[in-house]
Amino acid sequence: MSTEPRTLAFREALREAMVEEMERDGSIFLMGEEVGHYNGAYKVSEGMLERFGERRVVDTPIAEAGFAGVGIGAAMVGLRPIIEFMTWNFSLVAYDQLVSNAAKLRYMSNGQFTLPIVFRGPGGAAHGVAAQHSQALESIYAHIPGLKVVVPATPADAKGLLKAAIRDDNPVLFMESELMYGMKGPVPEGEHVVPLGVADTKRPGRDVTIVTWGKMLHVSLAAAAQLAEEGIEAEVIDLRSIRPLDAEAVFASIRKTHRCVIVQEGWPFAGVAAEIAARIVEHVFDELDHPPVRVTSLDVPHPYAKNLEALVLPDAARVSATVREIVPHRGG
Amino acid sequence: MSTEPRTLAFREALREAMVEEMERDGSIFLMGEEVGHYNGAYKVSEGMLERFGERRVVDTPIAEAGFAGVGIGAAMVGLRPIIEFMTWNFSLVAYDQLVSNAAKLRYMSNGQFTLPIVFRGPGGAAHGVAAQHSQALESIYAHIPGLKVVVPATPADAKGLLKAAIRDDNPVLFMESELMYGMKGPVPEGEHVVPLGVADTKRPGRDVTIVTWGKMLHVSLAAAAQLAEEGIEAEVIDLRSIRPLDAEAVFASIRKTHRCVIVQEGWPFAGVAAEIAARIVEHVFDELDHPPVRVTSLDVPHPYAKNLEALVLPDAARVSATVREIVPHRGG
Amino acid sequence: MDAELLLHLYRQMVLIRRFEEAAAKAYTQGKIRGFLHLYIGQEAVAVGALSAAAQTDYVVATYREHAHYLARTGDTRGAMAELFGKATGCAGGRGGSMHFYSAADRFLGGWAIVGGHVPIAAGVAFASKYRGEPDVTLCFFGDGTANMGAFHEGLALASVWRLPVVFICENNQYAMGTPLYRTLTVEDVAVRARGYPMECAIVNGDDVLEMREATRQAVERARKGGVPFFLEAKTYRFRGHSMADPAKYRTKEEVQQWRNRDPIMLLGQRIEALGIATPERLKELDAEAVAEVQDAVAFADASPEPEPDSVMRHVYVD
Amino acid sequence: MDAELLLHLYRQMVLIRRFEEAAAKAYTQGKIRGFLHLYIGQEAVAVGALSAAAQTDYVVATYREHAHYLARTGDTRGAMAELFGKATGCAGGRGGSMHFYSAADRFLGGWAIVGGHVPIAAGVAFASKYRGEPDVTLCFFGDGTANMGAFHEGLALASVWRLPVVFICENNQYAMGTPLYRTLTVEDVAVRARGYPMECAIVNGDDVLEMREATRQAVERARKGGVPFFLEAKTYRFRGHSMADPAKYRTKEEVQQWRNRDPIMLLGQRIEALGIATPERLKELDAEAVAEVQDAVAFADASPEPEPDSVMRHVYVD
Ligand SMILES: Cc1ncc(C[n+]2csc(CCOP(=O)(O)OP(=O)(O)O)c2C)c(N)n1
Ligand SMILES: Cc1ncc(C[n+]2csc(CCOP(=O)(O)OP(=O)(O)O)c2C)c(N)n1
Ligand SMILES: [Mg+2]
Ligand SMILES: [Mg+2]
Repeated sequence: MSTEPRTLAFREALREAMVEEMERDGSIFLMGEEVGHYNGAYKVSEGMLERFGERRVVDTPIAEAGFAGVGIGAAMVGLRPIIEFMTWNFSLVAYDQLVSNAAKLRYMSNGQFTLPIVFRGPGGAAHGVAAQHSQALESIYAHIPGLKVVVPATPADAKGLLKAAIRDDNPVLFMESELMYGMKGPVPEGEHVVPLGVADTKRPGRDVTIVTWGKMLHVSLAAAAQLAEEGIEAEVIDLRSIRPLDAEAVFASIRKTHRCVIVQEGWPFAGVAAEIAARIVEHVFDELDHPPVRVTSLDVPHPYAKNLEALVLPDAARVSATVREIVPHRGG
Repeated sequence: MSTEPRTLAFREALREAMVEEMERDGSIFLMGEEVGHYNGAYKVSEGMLERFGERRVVDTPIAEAGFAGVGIGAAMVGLRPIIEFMTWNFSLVAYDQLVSNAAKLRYMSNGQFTLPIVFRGPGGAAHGVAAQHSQALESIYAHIPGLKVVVPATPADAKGLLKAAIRDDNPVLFMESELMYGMKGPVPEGEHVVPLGVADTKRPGRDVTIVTWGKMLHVSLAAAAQLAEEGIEAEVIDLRSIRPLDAEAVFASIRKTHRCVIVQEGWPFAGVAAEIAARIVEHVFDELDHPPVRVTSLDVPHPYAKNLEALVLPDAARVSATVREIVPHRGG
Repeated sequence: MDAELLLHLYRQMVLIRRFEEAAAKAYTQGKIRGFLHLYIGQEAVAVGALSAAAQTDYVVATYREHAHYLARTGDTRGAMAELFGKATGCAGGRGGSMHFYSAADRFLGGWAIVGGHVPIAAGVAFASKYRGEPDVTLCFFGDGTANMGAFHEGLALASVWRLPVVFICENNQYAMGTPLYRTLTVEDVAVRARGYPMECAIVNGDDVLEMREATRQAVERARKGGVPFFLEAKTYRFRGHSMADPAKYRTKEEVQQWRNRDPIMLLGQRIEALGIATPERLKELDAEAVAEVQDAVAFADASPEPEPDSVMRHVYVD
Repeated sequence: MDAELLLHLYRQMVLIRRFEEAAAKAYTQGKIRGFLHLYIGQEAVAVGALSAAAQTDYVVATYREHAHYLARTGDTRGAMAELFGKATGCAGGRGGSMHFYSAADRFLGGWAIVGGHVPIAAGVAFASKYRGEPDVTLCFFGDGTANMGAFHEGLALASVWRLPVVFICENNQYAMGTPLYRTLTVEDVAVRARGYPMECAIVNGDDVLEMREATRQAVERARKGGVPFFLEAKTYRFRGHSMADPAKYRTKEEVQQWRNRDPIMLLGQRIEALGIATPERLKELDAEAVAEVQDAVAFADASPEPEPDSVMRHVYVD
């Protein structure tokens, strides 16, 4: 049971989840670049080396494919690794380990092996770090059966979802954001677990459904606030986990609003937003007064220049403008 | 100008495209595992070492990330590499080279560099090669801006599209199929170039649009033949290239048929089929008498057992059954 | 010389040889599909190595793992049924030839991406060290794997973390159609180990006793010393890379040369020379192996296919 | 001793030092965003190496490449404008600090995935060999790169194909906050090269003349001998890994020890000792560098941002 909340920064909430779980279960360890002596490239694991020692907080050489594989091997024989990618961009050199090995082992072995492993780290664009460091990669991982993909958007969900991910017996990819690590919010103390695969309505509304996750939740909420002043009530649904996907929550909202905008940080082509749009028309087509619309990053590698960067990412203005186009003007 | 066609096997058509282009342009070379002395794991490059020598037909060690990177470096300074992955499954260890480097160099360098490189090889499921060797991976590559993705379905298109890919100044990922290498068909001699980004209507019809590509074209054509006997005329559109995507051809067909089934070999979640469904509703929503429906591989790692394998992949029966569900019964 | 041991090793090697000959036959009959990579000619490596390890030591292997699986588990029925894609197979028919598993016997696959399992083996050893358990992990791979990034990273991590893993390079001279000298400019794969640095040894992989002794020392070093060890076994595959490969890239003479050091023949001669068994006795052992394999084939033939409605099972933990 | 040469090297090193000091200042003013990795303390490596190569030899570097870019191109304006994200930058403002390019000067980046550019450099050398051109490729990377798979594969391919590439390991003792000894159990990174095998040398990277001579020999070996060469330069970065890193993981004493062999100071002392220039003359050169950097900052400040409607350009060839 959660007791009364206090305020924590996103990174503190993540740390609390890891620390509490590691206190609970000695088979859990944290491994990654700079997670120990450096206290984490983004200070998520600050103090954990001191607390748990080098055995359970393991600094690695720069070798993502190698230590991702080490995590998989350790999980095969019963440990519960938390593998940190300094950012998800660097997971691409380990892509084969996650897709060919982690995602398939259980199935290939007819259920003989269980892989209770979490891969986590920040993803998406930070500020001005350019194309190779600014990729939102949930779509290329969510495509793969055998993997779960989780993207928390608030400190409370960060703690609750990470605890659920650590306790999950499947490979879970947990995608955070550099830009959100400092974001503060109420976080329940102690046992606070948010089940994977359950979306959360972060703002209720009757006129349009905005489906989003991660960093884009805050863009969407900002847009919803603007729209409210114009008399448009947007319902904002935070998916929280991409795989498993709580499509029912999306359908239920659309049965009420009959309109949907999907806001995604990543690239449009065959992205998660496309999956959601496809599911919507497959299941609640007759409920729609307007086709689902996607608001995503422009279809371009991420530029460095500030003005270009601002154009590439979805912002509140783009989201509200999109909503205005599909919601009949009312009031005001 | 194409002269009158003769019949070639799919692998011969690919070879002819490479040989003709390499005869034309000395900066083109073929590199990959077993492409030379072994004459190709699947004999696509048979005879090419003898014809062009070790300088231009280069056997590699097993090091996909390495030789993919070598290809990128060579292309940066003006060569036109054709990099063969023995199968696309093995490209996953080189995923970072394609996504972080090949796809982004031109943009990051503000257009200073051009990457005229082709990555090619067979993809998708063969027979009984199980989970790690049976992946249709176009979706995880088509998601990435900066890459082009081409999937030929006939010997003639294989030649024409590969020539276009080799002449293209962008990184082009060219996905073939072990199971189709032996397939015979008419192939124009000499200069036969099929532009990238142009879909082809492989069978005209008025009642429903079947959108597909690669191996699934033949499944779709088989379904269309069955359906025709029942009086249902399916129009079968072969996308041929996934990125760029000829969405207009799909829309035009739907304006006629008002119904669409998308048939894809790969996994459903955030796949190319989802992108097509999303585009359709975004652009021709009002033309639809029924929402677009996806027929894809089951959402599961590929099993070895023959009976399970048959369940996982889309077949003509599943496609026709899906079409019957959305097309009002007519005639007979 | 321990007579029982020699006969035991002989039995295992013959059983594996006959098993794969039967598999090759079943493949031509269409009972086995996909890729079938035979170990024929290399039996002394897996048998010698696994005979030197404890049953509780972990085994991580490649797609050419029938021998390792049989040497560890003796489960001819489960292996053949897996090749036949049957529900009774050691992976329920889901894995096939390249993906054998037995969690109970600590046989951890069966991996088909070259090099990809090397870091995984290091991870299994990491777990043993983490828990303070004495188990060593044996990781098998081929000569062609030495240029893969995952191979490098796996060895580097095992070295820096001092993990109890024995890397066993089955140097059968070829990676598919590519002779080693064309992809490795050093004489021995073992040279690569020095750069980590890692203790290493080179052994005649066709001499099962030499293989056994070298592995015994390597495993002991890993177990007691808590360090990785690199073992390179020189051997040869008599057949093509897989059933699809006619192996035209090798001369008859070269193949014959190696057949003259057929590990089973060598061990048989030694057994006879030592008077441990007569040629007739060895023939009997061979006949017993053939019979066991026939039983396995019959079992596989008679076994049911996987339940169609089980197709979505085991993607995730239910 | 060639006086002009020493003064030229001194000018370059000072210019790079002042350039990065100005960049650090601009970063704190918010004019530069994202990651800014400074090369301060390592200048002798890039300057010495590139002074020994021909202008037509290719350069492939990392995200810590300001020095290499300036040593090759002298383009302070284009470099500073790139840091400022302006249209006049050497990558049009699209790349930023980690992605400098000049195709005309054969400066091929500016790569920010550790190890990923090593095979690319091998590929550039492959092209030179393919075309029978005499050009050599210089590939720079850090000590922390030695455990990456791409590093291994790049070296392995360069070795097996005998490619004219010089791999220059800038061993500044740390990968971010990680001292080398914690990730490498061998004394020198160069040891790894032996396993390919590859000729190698270890050099004092803070002595620009030693760096220059070692590179001259390596480049000549690569050009004439058609073989790769591995050069390890021992050096030190005075600042943190990036502007975000306070570098608390190093003792004041350690940093001071290395500052005492500041490559610019060392070269200045040598120049004075040889009577090539007076302290006053060196101060003048320094002042010239400061002025050039100020001009570059002014240029960058005054330059326009990229055209908003150019945002989709250069994803593909138009
Ligand atoms: C990453 C990757 N690339 C290519 C392949 C295709 N392939 C399978 S086995 C093999 C040869 C491996 O040779 P070696 O490591 O010597 O093992 P051996 O087959 O000789 O036992 C190749 C190229 C693969 N499975 N994985
Ligand atoms: C594959 C990958 N992993 C992690 C990172 C994050 N990162 C950037 S630089 C760096 C340290 C590199 O150290 P070294 O190779 O010694 O170069 P140095 O920064 O010292 O010049 C790390 C871990 C990255 N860019 N790429
Ligand atoms: Mg081999
Ligand atoms: Mg360093």
